[in-house]
Parts: sequence; C-alpha cells; structure tokens
Amino acid sequence: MFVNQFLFLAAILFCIGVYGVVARKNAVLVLMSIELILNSVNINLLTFSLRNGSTDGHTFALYIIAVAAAEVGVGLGLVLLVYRNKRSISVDDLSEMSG
Amino acid sequence: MIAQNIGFWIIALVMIVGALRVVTTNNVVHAALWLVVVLAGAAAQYILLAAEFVAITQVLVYIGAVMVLFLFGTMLTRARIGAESDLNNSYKKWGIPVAGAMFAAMGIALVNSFGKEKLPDTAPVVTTQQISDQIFGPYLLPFWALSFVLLAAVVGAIVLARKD
Amino acid sequence: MNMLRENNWVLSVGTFLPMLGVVVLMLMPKAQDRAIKLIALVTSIATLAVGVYTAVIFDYGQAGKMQFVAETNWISVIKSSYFIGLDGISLPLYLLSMVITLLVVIYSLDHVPSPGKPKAFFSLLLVLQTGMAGTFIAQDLILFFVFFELVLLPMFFMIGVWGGEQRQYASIKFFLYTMFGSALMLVAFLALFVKTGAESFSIPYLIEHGGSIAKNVQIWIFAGMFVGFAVKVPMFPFHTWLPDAHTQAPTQGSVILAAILLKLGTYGFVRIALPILPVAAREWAPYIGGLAVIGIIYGALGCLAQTDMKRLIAFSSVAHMGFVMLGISTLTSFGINAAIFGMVAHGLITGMLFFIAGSVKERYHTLEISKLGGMLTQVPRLGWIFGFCTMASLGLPGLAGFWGEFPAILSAYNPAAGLNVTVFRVYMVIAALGTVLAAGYLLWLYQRIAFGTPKNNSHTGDGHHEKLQDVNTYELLAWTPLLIGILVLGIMPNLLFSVIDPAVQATLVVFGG
Amino acid sequence: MLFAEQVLTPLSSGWFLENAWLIPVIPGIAFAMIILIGKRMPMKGSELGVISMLAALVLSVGAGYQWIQRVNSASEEQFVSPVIKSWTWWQSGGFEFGIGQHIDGLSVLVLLVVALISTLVQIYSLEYLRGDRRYTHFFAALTLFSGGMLTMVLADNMLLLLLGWEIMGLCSFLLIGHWWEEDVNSKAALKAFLTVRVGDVGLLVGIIMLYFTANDWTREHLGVSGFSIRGLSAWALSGEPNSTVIMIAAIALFIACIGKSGQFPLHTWLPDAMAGPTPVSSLLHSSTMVVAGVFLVARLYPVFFVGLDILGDGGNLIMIIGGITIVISAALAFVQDDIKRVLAYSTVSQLGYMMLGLGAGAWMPAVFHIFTHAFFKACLFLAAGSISHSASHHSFDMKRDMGGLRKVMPITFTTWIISTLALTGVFPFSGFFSKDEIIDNVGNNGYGLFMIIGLIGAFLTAAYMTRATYLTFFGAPRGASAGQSVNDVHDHAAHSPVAHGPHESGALITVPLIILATLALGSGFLNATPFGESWERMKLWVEPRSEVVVEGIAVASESVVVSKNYSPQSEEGHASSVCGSQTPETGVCYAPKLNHAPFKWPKAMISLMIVFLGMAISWVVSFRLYTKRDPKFVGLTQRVSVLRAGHKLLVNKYYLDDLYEKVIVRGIAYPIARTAYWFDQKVLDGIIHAVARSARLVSGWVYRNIDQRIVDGAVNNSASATKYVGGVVQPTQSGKVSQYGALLFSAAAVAALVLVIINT
Repeated sequence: MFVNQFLFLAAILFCIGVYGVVARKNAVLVLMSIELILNSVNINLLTFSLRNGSTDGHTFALYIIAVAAAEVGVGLGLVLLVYRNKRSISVDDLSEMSG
Repeated sequence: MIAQNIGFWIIALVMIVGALRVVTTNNVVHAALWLVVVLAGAAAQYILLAAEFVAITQVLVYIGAVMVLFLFGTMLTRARIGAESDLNNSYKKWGIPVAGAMFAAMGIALVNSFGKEKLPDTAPVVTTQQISDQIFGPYLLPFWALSFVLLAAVVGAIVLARKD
Repeated sequence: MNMLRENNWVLSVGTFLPMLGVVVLMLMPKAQDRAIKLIALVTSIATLAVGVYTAVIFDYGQAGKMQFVAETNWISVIKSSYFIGLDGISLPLYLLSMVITLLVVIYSLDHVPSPGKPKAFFSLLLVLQTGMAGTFIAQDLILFFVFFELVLLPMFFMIGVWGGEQRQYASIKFFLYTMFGSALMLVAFLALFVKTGAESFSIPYLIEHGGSIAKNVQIWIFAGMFVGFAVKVPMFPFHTWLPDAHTQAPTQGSVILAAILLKLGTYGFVRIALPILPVAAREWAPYIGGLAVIGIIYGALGCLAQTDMKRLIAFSSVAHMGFVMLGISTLTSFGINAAIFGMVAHGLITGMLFFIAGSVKERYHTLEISKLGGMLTQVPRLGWIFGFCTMASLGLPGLAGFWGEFPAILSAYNPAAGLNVTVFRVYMVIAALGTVLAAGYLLWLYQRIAFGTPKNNSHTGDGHHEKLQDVNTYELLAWTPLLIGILVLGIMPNLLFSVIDPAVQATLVVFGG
Repeated sequence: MLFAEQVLTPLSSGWFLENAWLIPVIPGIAFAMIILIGKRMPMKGSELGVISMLAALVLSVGAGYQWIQRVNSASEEQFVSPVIKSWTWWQSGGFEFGIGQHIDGLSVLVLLVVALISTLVQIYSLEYLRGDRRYTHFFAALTLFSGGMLTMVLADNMLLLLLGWEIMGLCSFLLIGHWWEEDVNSKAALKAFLTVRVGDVGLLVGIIMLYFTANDWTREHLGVSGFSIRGLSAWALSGEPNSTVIMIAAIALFIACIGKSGQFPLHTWLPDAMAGPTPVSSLLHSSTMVVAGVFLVARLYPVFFVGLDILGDGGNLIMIIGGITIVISAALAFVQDDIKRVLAYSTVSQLGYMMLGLGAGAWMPAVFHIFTHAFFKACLFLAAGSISHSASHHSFDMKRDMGGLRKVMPITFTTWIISTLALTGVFPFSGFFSKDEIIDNVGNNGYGLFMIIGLIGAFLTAAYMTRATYLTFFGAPRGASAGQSVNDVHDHAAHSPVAHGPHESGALITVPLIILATLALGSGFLNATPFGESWERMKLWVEPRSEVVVEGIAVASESVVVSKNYSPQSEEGHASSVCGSQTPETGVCYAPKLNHAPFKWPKAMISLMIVFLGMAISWVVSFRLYTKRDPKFVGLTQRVSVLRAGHKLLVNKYYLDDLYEKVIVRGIAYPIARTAYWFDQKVLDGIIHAVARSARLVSGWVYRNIDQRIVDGAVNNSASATKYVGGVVQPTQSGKVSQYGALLFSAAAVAALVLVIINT
C-alpha cells in the first residue's frame, strides 16, 4: 500500500469538509462538515504513525476524537441556544455583527 | 496485501461518496446517516492502518455518541425530517474553488513529498498498552489539558442549553 | 563611493525649509488668506533659492560623486543614520521638485481648488516638498523610506479633500496601492539589511556589500523593491491607481503627482535597486523591459479609448514612464541617462499638460473631449501653449520629450552585456511603434479640442456672449519656466546629460563598466 | 568643441561654403521673431519670412557658386570632398552626438531649389493670403517649414536630419490644417502627420541600427560617429557591413521615405493635404517635405545601394515601389475633378520616377529630376492657385468652376502650358532632360520591364495633364469662371478688393509664376545630355566624381588631410566591386560606381512619340466628352462593366483609405483600445478591488473582534480615525460565518500553494 493512497483519501475528505463548511447554511450540517475534516486529520495521523513506526499518532488521534466530541457537544449547545433565540439555525441569519 | 488494498479502495470509495452526500444532500437526517457511513469507513481504515484501539474508540465515541448528539440536535431544532430546499447558503459558489485550490495545494505537496513511497508491509498492531504508556507517559500534560477541555465543554454545554 | 563634505548644511536647509514654512502657516489664523499665500510663496521661493545655490556651488567636475554629504546618528538602535548627499542623478530631480512646487504655489495663488481652506492646502504642499526633496537626497534606506512615505500623506489628503466627485475612492485607492508597494519595499529593505550582516542601512555601504548576497535571495529582495517602485512609477500592471488619482486630484495635485511623484519610483530603481542588487537586476531586466514596452503600447491604447482629457493625459504618463523604464532596463549608462532625462522631460511636459487641463476645466467646466472644441478660437494662447506641449509630449525633436524617448529606444538596441539582445531589439521596435501611437492619441486629442469651432453647450453659454478669459498672469508666471525648460532642454540636452552622465557611470560601476 | 574640418589642399573653399550652416539658422531665427513680434510689424510678420528666405537664397547661391568653383579647382577624377563641419551637441553614456553641416553637390542643388521656391512661394503668399485671419501664423509656419527642409539638406548626421525631418512634419501639420475651423482640414492635417509618422518608425529603427553597426568602424577609420552621413556612406561601401543588417536598416529607412515621399502604399495623405492653402501645397509638393524622402535615399545612397542590392539582378524594393507608384497614381489623376488633386497625384507619380531612378542606379537623372520637377510643379500649383484666387472664387473644381480661362488669364495660361509641357517631358522643356534620362538609364541598366512602366507613366502623364489643361483653359467657361456667383463656403481668405469676375492675377502672383516657368523651360539645359558631354554640367557639379579617399595617418587629429595619391593601407578589398571608377586597392569609398546611358535620339523620339500620342488621345477624348458631350463617351464608365469597376476602384482610391481609416485606425482606436481599457478597468482594477474588498473584510473582522473587544476599552477615545475606516468598510462586512470560512480556507489554500511552490 502506498502512503499516498491514505493521504489522498484524507485530502479528499478534508476538501469535501471545507466545501461543506463554506457552502452549507444549516449549522448542524456545518458541524458535520467539521467532523469530516477532523476525521481526515485522524487518517493522516495514523498513516504517519504507521509509516514512522511510532505510536504518537495514535495518541493524538484519540485526543482529537475527544476534542471532537467536546466540540460537538458545545457546538450543538450553541445551536440550540441560537435556535431558541432566533427560531432559525441558518448561519446566514447569524449576522448580528454587521451593523 | 492485495486483499487489504482491495479493501482500502472499496472503503475509500464508499467514504468519498458518503462524504459527498453529507455535504450535498437536502435532508439533514440523511446527512447525519451518511456521516455515519463515512465515520464507519474511517474506523475501517484505521484498522487497515493497524490502529485497532483508535478504530474502536472511533466507533464508540463517534458513531455511538456524536451521532446521537447530532440527531438530537437536529430534532431539537425542529428541522424537518425530510428534504429541505435551502440548506446551502449564498457562498456555495465559493466552496468549489476554495476546496479545489486546497486540494491542488495538498495534492502537489503529497506527490512531491511521498511519490511512490510504500507503507511497511508487516507492521505490528499497536497495543492498547503501548497507547496508554504514551498517554500517561510523555503526553500526560496534553491529556490533562484535554480533560479540562472536556470538563469545560460539559459545563458549557449545560449552561448554554439550560433554559432560564 | 567618494564623498565630498563641504557645505553640507545646504541640503538639510533646502529640504526642511518648507517645514519651517509649515510651522509658520500653522500659527497663522485661518482667515488671513493673503498672508498665508504670501508665506507659502516666500517659503517656496526661499527653498528654490537654496536649491539654486546648491546647484551653483555643486562641483560639476565631480558630478559622479556624492556631494554635500552629511551624516549623523539618527536611530542607532537599528543602525540607521541621517545620511544625505547629492550627486548628478539627484541634482536635476531635486531642483525639479523645488521648481515645480514653486510654480504650483504660484498657480495656486489664484486657483485654490474648492473647498478652499488655503491654510491646509499650502501646508500640505510644503510638506510634500520636504518629502520629495528628501527622497532625492536620502542616502540611508530608512531615511529614504521615511521621506518616501512622507510624500504619500499630503497627496492622500490633497486628493481626498480637494479632489473631484469620486475623490474618496481615488484617494483611498492611491493610498492603499502605494502602501502595499511600500510594505513590500520595506520588507525588502529589511531583508537587505539582515543579509548584509545587519551593519548599516546606508546605501553606499549596501552597494559595497550587496553583491555578496546569494543570487536567489537577491532576486527575491529585488522582487520586493520592484513592486514597491513599480507601483509608484507606475508600471503595467500596477498602474490602475494612476488614472483615478489623476482624474480626481485637483490640478496642483495632478501636476505634482505627474512631475515628481512618479519619478520617486524610477529614481528608486536607479539609486537603490540596480546598484545594490546588480545580479538580480540582470535577471529581472528583460521582464522589466517587457513590462515597460507593454506599458508603452498599453498606455497608448488606453489613451485612445479615453473620453476625458485629464484621464487621457494620465494614461499617457503610463506610456511615457514605459520609455523611462525601458531605458533603465537596458542597464547601460546610456539607457539610464536617457531614463533620467526622460524623467525630467516628462515632469516638465506632463506637468504642463495637467496645468492646461486644469485651466481648461476652469474655463469650460468640463473635460469631456466631445464637449470641447475650437479652443484656438476662444482662447488662442492657451490653445497654442497646449499645442506646444502636445508636440513636446509626442517627442518632436528639438523639444525635451524627444531626448527622453529617442535615446531610450536607441539604448534598447544594445543592452548591457549578458542581456538577451534579440529580446531587447524586439522591445526597441515595439517602443518605436509606440511613438506613432503617441502621435496618434495626442494629435487626435489636440485636433478634437483645439481645432474646429466651439461647441455650444450649456456650460459655455452661447459661446459668443460669454468671453472666456485667455491665459492670465498667474498662469503665465507658473507656466513660462516650464515652457522655457522644455524648449531649452530640447535644444541643449547636454545641459542635463553632462550632469547626469558621470553619476550614472559611477552608479553602474557595479555592473563592471 | 570638437572641430573637424576637412581641408583638401588644392580644393578651393569659401566663406559661403564654410558658413552654410547659417542658411537653416536664418529661417529659425525668423520664425522665432515672427512668433514674438510678427503681429506688431507693419506687414504682420510676413516681411520677416520673405527677408529670411531671400537671405537664405543669397547664401545658397553663394554656396552654389563656390561649390562650382571648388569642383572646377579639382583635377579630373579627383574626389571633391564635401565641406563638413561638426560640433558636439550632447554626449551621454559614452555616446556623442554632433551637429553640423555637410555640403556637397547634392546639398547645394537641393539647397538652391528649396531656397528659391520658398522665396517665390512666400512672395506669392503675400498676395494670396492677404487678409487671412492667421496671416502671421501662416508665415511663421511656412518659414519654419523651409528651415526644417534646409536643416535636413545640410545635416551632417542622421540625428540632425531627423530633426529637420520632424520639424517639417510638424509644420506640415500646422500648414495643412491652417484653416482648422473645418473638420476636413484638421483631419487631413492629422492624417498627413500620422501617415508620415508611421514611416518615421522606420527612420528611427534604421538610424539606430546603422548607428550601432557602423559606429565602431566609422570611429576607427574616420573618427566620426555612426550617425555621420559621411561615415555611413563610407562604411556601407567598405564591404564591412553584414548584408542582412544593412538590408534591414535600408528597408527601415526606405519605409520612412515611403511615408514622407508619398509612395505607394502610404501615398494617401498627399492628395488630402490639398486641404492646406495653395502656396503650401506648392511648397510641400515641389521642393520640401515630399522631396525629403527622395533626398534621404539620394543622400544615403551607398547604404541603399548595398543594402537593397541596387544594380543587382532583378528588381529591388525601391524600384518596385517607385514603379507601382508611377502607374497607380497617374491612373488616379484621371478621375479627379479637383485641379489640385490632379497635380497631387501627378506629384506622387513623379516622385515614383525619382524613386525608380534611384532604385535602378540612375542617381544623377533622379537627382536632376528633383531639380527640374521642383520648378514646374511649383509653377503648376501656383498657377492653379492663381486661377482659384482670381477666377473661380476659391474653387478648385475643374468641371464645375473652370473652363475657357486661357483668354482671361494669359500669363497664368502660358506658364501653365510651359510647365505642363515640362512635366510631360516634351523636348526641349526641362522635364525631357530629366525624366527621359531616368527612363533611358533604367533600360540601360537592364531593367526592361521598369523602362516600359516608365513609358506607360509618361503616356498617362501626358494624357491626364492634357485633360486637366483642357478642362481648365479650353471649352466654355463654367460656374464661377463664367461669372456666376457661388455660395462660397471655401472663402477663407477675405475677398480681394478687385472685381469679382475672372481676371488675371496681380504681379505678386504672376512674377513668381513667370520666374518658375522660365526655369521650367530652361533648367533642363543644365544637364542636357543630348548635346554632348560639355552640356552635362550637373553631372560634373553634383555627382560624386571619384570615390577613392584615403585617410591621412592622423585620424584623430582635427583636420583630416585627404589626397588622392596617398598610399593606402587597409584591406577592404572587395568593396571595390561597387566602388568608383578607379578601383581602389584600399581606402575609403564614398559613392558607388554608376553607369550612364549614352543618349540616343531614336530612343528619345520613341518616348516623345508616346507623349504626343497620349496628349492627342486625351485631347480628342476630352473634347468629345466635355465639350461635345458625345453620347459615345458620356457615361461610358457607367455602361461598360469593366470600365465601371475600374472607375469605381479609382474613385475610391483603390480602397486604401478605407483600409487605413476604417480598418486599421478604427480597429486600433475603437475595439483594440477599448478592449485594452476594458481590461484595465475590469480585470486589473477588478483584481485590485477584490483584494481591497477582502482586505476590508479582514480589517473589519479585526476591527470588530480584536480592536473593539480587546483594545477598545482602553483606547476608546483615540479610535476616531479607526472608526472612520470602520465606517467606510461597515456595509460590506457581512458577519457571515460561511464567508469567513471561505476566506479562511482560501487564504490557507493560497498560503499552502505558495509554500508548495517555494519548496519545489
């Protein structure tokens, strides 16, 4: 197996995730896209871990999973809060900042 | 090796299709389910990469916990269970060029850096013990930090979601 | 680099005298119109007097060397010093800046653009003068940069406050554009500083040690400087700020912009970029030359498409500065001589054209070419002066414009050793074609504006009842020196060449002769 | 001051030759004076112009006389060196540019012609333009115009020549557009200037190429720069130059001559230039401006000779262009109704003869044709002006406003006829001795085809001139000439106080006409080949006699001693093949060896027959067509399809004007220029705007999130400036996450690409 086949898979997932983040309106979908990105990172970490014969990648992959979980938790909490206040979870509506 | 390769390509194909559906489907619930497919595929890839423990964690945490969270989030925000028309925003036209540019950058870098380099054929499966030695050894500090992050997230999520 | 240190106070005095004027102006009450104008006039005359004195005591036998050198510590933390000097390249430009400022002040005595505020206007003019003169004498990169930037601010306000309808857009565009260039330039300067051992920012020192930098590093540093200077010149494709700035700026702003500010960029090339980074310059030269000839043709085409007189003149600057850059890109002393002559000539001629455009606007209340016509019957003197400048601008032999253009084309036939001869000969032919286009757009402009019968439009009344005033005294006072300069330099180009030449030769020593 | 004078011990010189540089200076000064004080002079500045021209004429005559003496003082076959003086004009970057005079037979010849005709034209203009609203300006421009030509004629180097050349261009712009209130006139002026300017690119390129390729050689051998005409001539014949380079340079220079001398395909400006006042047309078409191109070829003849392989097998560019020009412009003259346009096309055609002659190695006849043509063409134009001034109410339309004028204007008629006969080349009028000689020499040098073209040209010339003469002076008076009042839109000059009916012009007009007609009649005898060697004075005086000039040892010294028998020492052997009569073993050679056709009466008779035939046919046709209105002829061009097509082609001037104006000029001025401008505004500016917009977004974000939240508490009050910026960018600040995401990732992508590119 080539190193690159994994890395390219990760790259493709990453880019799809980027597309999702940019193009999606629904906050939940944006969060899902972010998950895609995080997963692609994990694939990279584990690939390099195998290539270099070390276990550091595994450790970090686990950390990332944990962080992702936390992020989803907080993110969805935010989404709920927004929904409660604005009756919408479209990120386009979240433009309080422009005057 | 060949079997593994075939496995990789099939799973990779499924993942890519799944990921594309996640970002293109018009139904939030479907998106979540497609995400499950991708995450499961990722777990399978981890196994191919000799990372059983991570794969299992992935299944447990992601497919178990995170997906449930997503589905709950979807329902609590009263998204319609079914197709919706305007899930995409006006920046959709930006998405493809940006993603394409990033892919180009990464692709060039990857080809230049790794070319035809191969992964070691026989790699010992990383045991859970090795991982725990790592976590509680050299990477203890990040682990603590992560613990605080999780704690903060829990507290934060509660605070945010509480009705008052 | 040899230096002469006698009389080294003159430069500082000449440069900072206008600042003194600014201080006095600041203390004046706003309402004292006449006093304010008087002070500005006196200050600029005094400045020019110092400048003339400088030119008189300048040792022409040693025009290749830095003279009146003064050096004291300034910001010792970063090893930057207050280090100034003047040689044959700087002298004409230094003087030109003073002359132009004085003439602009004279012109402004009668023509403070709306919304008035003469106090602020004249203060800015004088600040501008300090910045311009300082840039031409600075021998330390940081000092150069400070002066270079000092010019920017008054110009920004001049366009932004006294400009036309779209002045905000134009001024911000101008400001950001040049700031962007300067930022890269500053980075390049810092890189240069670090790469030569973080010893000094002085230009002579850097010329001595610049050659030791590795080639690829030189190329990157040069790139930074290139963008910084090219924006100022402006070279294609960094020129788009120019038409807007010119069109919107008040007449005085346009004149100074065309006559002096554009020269800061080309001067930077000659003074800093080429001698310090000779290897990189050689690598870059064909590209610079290419952009220069594109600029020549492109500027001319831009001119042909214009419907606004002032914008047309602005585009013609792009073409003319293309000739200047073509001369520089040959890296021969002849080419650079031509370039510097071209700078001065362009300063006089295009400055003059902008003055005329200002006066036309004042009389006809429009610069739309289609609405103008028959200038020669209504205001014959203005028309003939305009014709004279048109001829000078299109490079008629015997007038100053020719000696900037023709030698630049000539020099492209034989670029410096190591440059691709074929490429430059192609440039030469293209540039020569550019002269036809130049004749085309300028004469076409002239034909449409000056010839024919006056157009009856609402602004000029019926054309018969309202008598338009021909060139008045202030205009005549402000213009005559420029017109004489154009003629004299055209007939006796050696006046200028003999001063520049030794300095250029000295500058090009790094290229090995 | 570098002062290099060539003194040839046995050759005589004189004050007029040594100080010939004064000749162009005088009109220059006069120009400045007319501009400055002309309006306050009693005759509004015109006297200054006339006086300066008279002075130039006197000096030219003196120079001519002393030149003849100089030639006579030389022994047979001795090289008569030109009188050269030069001073440094400016130097820079190791280059030196001179200013100076170069007088030889050619210069003197053209000098005389220019000075004489300028003087006559100015005198003529005193009357013709009396009362014009820009009388002073007219004389200023006219004087400067002559000054430009004189500068060019006397120039010792290419740069000075260019100066004169361009001054002429400028003045032609001013003079053609003299009545610029009308759009047609100012457009014609613009067209003239631009067309010539297109050719000037060739001049620039040619000068530059010659300079760089010749400079080393000329410095080494002659101690002059590569701009020097003398140096370039010698260099071209030295066998040194690379044949490709000199060919390209010669072609480039010739393009300039095409533009200036109105050769095909850049001849279209010349007829339009008729928009100027008639004296201007006369001056422009006879001795200045258009002759400049021919002069340049004659002046730098060695360069063209070597570069274009003159006398080589087959034709060369100059001949071909000249030949084409002769025929096509002569054909165009048939469809013109405007008398001045007929003459204009005739000029183009005659210039074609000169070019043909030069191209075929007939240097002397071609130069002689410059001389004779100047007189009769100036005379014809002035006669046309006289008609319009006194008979036809400023109209030049032959069909509408002329006819039957031979009785009312006897002097004008006589001079016209003499000049016409000279132009058509009837023995013994001057044109015969020059034009016939050209045709003869062309044939003699082996270019049979071109000789036939020349004869066809002669036939056509005779025919169209007969037609014009018939329409103007014979038949019944029409229009204004018949005394009808015309709504005269062309009435620029105020009406002369004389009566309104057709009448003979005043003395100021007729005297120049008579002088010119006399010269048109007699000047041919100066080189009357039919009468034997002793009559060929021009050949003796003007043609560079021998070519062998060997350098003195002291090249660097100020005076270069030139002597015939000096022992040579260099080795440019194979230059001798083109060099003059005495084959030089070595040395410097200034002119190529040329043959002269022996004059034979039978040949001359043939061409005379052709001319008479042309006249006769044309006369009959004109009589039938215009007077009898013979139905066989009237409308013939409409009935026969071939003729119709030909007529249409001619009326539309071969569509060349359409090509230039509608296709090329419009193409550049409209679509291309617009596209360039569009590119500028949309693409380049678009990029800038996009950058600015994203920069504003980023700055807005920074402002909101960092500045406002973190820093603002402390510096709230000092932030008014920033607030302004914020205010400007506020509306574009969307606050949308997706947009920020897009920017973030695109920035990351760009950064990544940059890194990748740098590292590979």
